[in-house]
Amino acid sequence: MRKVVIPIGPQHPALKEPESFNVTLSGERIMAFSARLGYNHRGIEKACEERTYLQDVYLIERICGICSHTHSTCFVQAVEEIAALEVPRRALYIRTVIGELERIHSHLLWLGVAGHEVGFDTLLMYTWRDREVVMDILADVTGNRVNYGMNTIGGVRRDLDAAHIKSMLKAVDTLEDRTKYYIQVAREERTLIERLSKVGTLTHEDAVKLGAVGPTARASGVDRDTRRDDPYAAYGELDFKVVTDDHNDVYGRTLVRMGELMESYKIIRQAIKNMPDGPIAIKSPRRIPAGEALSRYEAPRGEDVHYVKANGTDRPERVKVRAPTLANLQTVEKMLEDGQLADLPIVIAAIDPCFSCTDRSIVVRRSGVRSKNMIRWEDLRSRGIEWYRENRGIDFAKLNRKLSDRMR
Amino acid sequence: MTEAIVGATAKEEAIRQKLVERFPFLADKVRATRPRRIFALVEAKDFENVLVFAIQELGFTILCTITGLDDGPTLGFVYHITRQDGITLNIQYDVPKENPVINTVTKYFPPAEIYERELIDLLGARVEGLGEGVRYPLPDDWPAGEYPLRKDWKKKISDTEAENA
Amino acid sequence: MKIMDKMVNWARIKSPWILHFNTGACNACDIEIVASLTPRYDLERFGVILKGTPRHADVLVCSGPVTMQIKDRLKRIYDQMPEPKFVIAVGSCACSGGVFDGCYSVESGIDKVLPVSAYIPGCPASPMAIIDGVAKLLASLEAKEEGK
Amino acid sequence: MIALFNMLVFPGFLFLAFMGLACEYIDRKLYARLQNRVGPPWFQPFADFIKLAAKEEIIPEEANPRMFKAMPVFAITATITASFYIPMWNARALLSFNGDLIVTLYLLTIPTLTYFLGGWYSTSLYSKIGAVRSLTQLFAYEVPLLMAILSPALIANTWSLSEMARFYNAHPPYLLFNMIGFAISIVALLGKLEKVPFDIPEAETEIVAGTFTEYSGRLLAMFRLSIDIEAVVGSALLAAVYLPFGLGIGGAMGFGLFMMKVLLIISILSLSRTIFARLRIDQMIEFCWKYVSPFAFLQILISLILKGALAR
Repeated sequence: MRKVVIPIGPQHPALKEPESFNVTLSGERIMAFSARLGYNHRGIEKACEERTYLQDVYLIERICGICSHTHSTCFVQAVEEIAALEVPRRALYIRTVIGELERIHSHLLWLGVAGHEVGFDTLLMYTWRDREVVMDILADVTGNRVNYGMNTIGGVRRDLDAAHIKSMLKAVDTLEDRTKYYIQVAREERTLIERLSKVGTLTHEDAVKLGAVGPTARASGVDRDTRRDDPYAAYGELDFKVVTDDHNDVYGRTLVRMGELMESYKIIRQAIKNMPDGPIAIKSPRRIPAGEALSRYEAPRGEDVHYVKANGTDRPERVKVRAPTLANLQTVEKMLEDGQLADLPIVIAAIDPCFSCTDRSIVVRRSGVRSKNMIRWEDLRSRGIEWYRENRGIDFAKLNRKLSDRMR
Repeated sequence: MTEAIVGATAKEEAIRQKLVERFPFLADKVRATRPRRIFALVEAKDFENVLVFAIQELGFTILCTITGLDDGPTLGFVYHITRQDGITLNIQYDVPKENPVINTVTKYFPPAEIYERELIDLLGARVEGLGEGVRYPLPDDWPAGEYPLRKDWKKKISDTEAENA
Repeated sequence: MKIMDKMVNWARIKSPWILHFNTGACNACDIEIVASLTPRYDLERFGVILKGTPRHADVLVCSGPVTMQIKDRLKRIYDQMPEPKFVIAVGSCACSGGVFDGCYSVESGIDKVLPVSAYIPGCPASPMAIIDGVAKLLASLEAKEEGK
Repeated sequence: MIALFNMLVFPGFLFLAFMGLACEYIDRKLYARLQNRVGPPWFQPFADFIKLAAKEEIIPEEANPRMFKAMPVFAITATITASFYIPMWNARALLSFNGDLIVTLYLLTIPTLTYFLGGWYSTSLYSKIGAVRSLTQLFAYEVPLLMAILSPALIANTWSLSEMARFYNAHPPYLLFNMIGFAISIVALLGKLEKVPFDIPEAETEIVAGTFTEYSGRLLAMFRLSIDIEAVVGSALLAAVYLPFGLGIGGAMGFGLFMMKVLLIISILSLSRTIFARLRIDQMIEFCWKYVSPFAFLQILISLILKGALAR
């Protein structure tokens, strides 16, 4: 069979984000798979070194749209650890509640996208309709549907009053029986099970060896959860079960994520029930004393690691962000071995990739005068066409002529 | 973290003891800042056996990530490794900036490859033993010899403006 | 042939097919774009369908500051779209580079690379804002047609 | 002249085009309502068609322009000629001769071949894969469809659709024996029209738009119209073969009854679009050969036994 190399991405309906994969196919079988990342490379780590700590909280929150609270909490915890700030317990509880709400909306989002990848659009429509319930709660508690801006160094910026708590509990109840319905659908819908099971298998040993994290690892029986192993915020005082599964495939990951949804509801109820009173933030010094800290957070996709090094000034010396998708991405190659082209989108979606986290790395402020000059549209087009003639051997010029004489 | 103020607990002390007993020169270089966090500063030449010791005897089998630092004359590399019960050991060693050569740890941690590629791209480190691979995270047409993470590296104006300046 | 033009223009306004392209965004805006297609906001009421290939699409919806690497792909996608085509920049990153403005690897805004017809600010632009943006783009088409 | 009028306007091109677009609207609206979305306004398919017709069409460089342009035209003409043999509401179809059943089925497979050739000639990677997939899928559902439709013909021992309809109209109890055939041909129609459980050739998330990736403008409009008309003609065929009661009434009542039957089949199709996920190509073929074909054999067996019993 002649081998065919299929470029998937950076613009592809299955991938909501730009990353490009080159898949070598013979017939429908996947032979080789290579990923080319860096399309989302906006460079945040170096930008953090240009900004003060408070500005950094604003910037770090925009690393990723779905797990913005994850990154901001992780960063803020590291800074508080260096400055040895005594964060009030109520702030810790509020952070935990917002973190779990974010996990709920992220998992529901993933369930819908998984349904869409498999051609089951009704699941997308239903799960995203129920996700609006969580988004409304987050909107009226934190003021914004995404990028909540809840965290500040030394605590939280908004408090939960009785009205918020009442509406939150009501929302959690409605979501709980919706999730039970989805678990039942995942267990009974023949075509969905057919498309998810025995796809993208990752054995237990591979998961450990390749360093998979989060639901991808837990679906292969790896019992690791940063909330329990290395408790932060209020997780030390809450009891919850770590959901694992031994299907080792996409179906297992679906069940793990839905199990985690049920756990999140339990955590939110516990956290609200024994939420202590008291202040929600303390004043933090502008200059953070020299020191370094590593903080780990269980993001919906896996373990998120922030390393912050302070040098006594009001700007961090170094900020390193390792997103969970970077770890999980190494396992995709193993999962796709002798898979089928039809399974590629669902396998990639199964690790719930968030390439905005993965490519954040380095950027520097532009030196010199900020000159704003528009580039003439034709130069851009011709420059693009040149680049494509030498690099890819595709001559757009003929196409251009056809287009231009039609336009006349 | 309320316990942060209390300082390290017994377990961290035990690990610290084992490390110092095995590598006497580490005596004042290993400190446990808070529960489940141990920072160690080692010489570049001893890094390999400290790492092997940590993996085999102390059970740090999971690599979180590798951080590259630019401390002026030298480039620092911090290896964050952790284990099942959450204790994280961060081993740092420095390499002179002139020839920033480190050897790969993909033998012990296969996923380290992508972190090392990131160091190559952004800090200009040269990693021995790392095969050819896809470039991450800088674009292909990125001018060679430019390492954005270095403190002295300032951004020139972007190439589209350069064309028209 | 006046009626034909009027009918064609009516058809163009009533069925804008969109193609979504994430040029380096933090995917908050992309989620909101897809969210605006789901039951609560449902852009299909205006005949908007999310299409996979540039050949079928009329409106290119971009979100995110254009990173260096993706700039060529964006131009290529724009070239591949058949003629009456428009571009909508969703989110403050797409409008002006947003929080990443001035970074070396970022072009700070779609309008540096493509002619943009509608800007939707917001970080992320909420589904209501996206629907409002699409409706305004369609209205501007009508006005332009009458104006001619 | 009358024949020309019939050909072009009434049961012919214009009527089918409008009915195709109307059925597309019903399909999309039902699909949206089932997902409790509001769904498109009634004129949406017409607006889509006019907009696409007015759009500029780009023909890929390496593609062979003549074949690329010819494929949509073949698809539409094949489906419309197929509709002349189907007795829609009056007992006799426009043209009918002994053996028009085979011709109709043959004409209804031509569009799938045009998708294959269209995809193959547009030389884009995605459309090539989509083209190959639509052919593999053709083999899976074509055999059960043929068997399912031939078994009623066996009982009525005629190869012409119109006589078959008259035969079943005369004594309806035999219809009950064909119900298995009805179920099988619904499944096969799903495959033919590439509706969700079997829309593998143009799987949106895997291979962008399959065979139609490179099509745009007028050509795409014609292809979409041919799919809509094929949906109407397919369900009309099923209605004529399996639910031929009340064919003789003619006039407004007959027309209304025919519309009812077609709407019933169209809503079954869109219902299946909502509740099923898309199967992989190997699962689809396995499903067709493991479950659908044995039932088709069973159906033929039943009709043979019935024919034997009837003959005495």
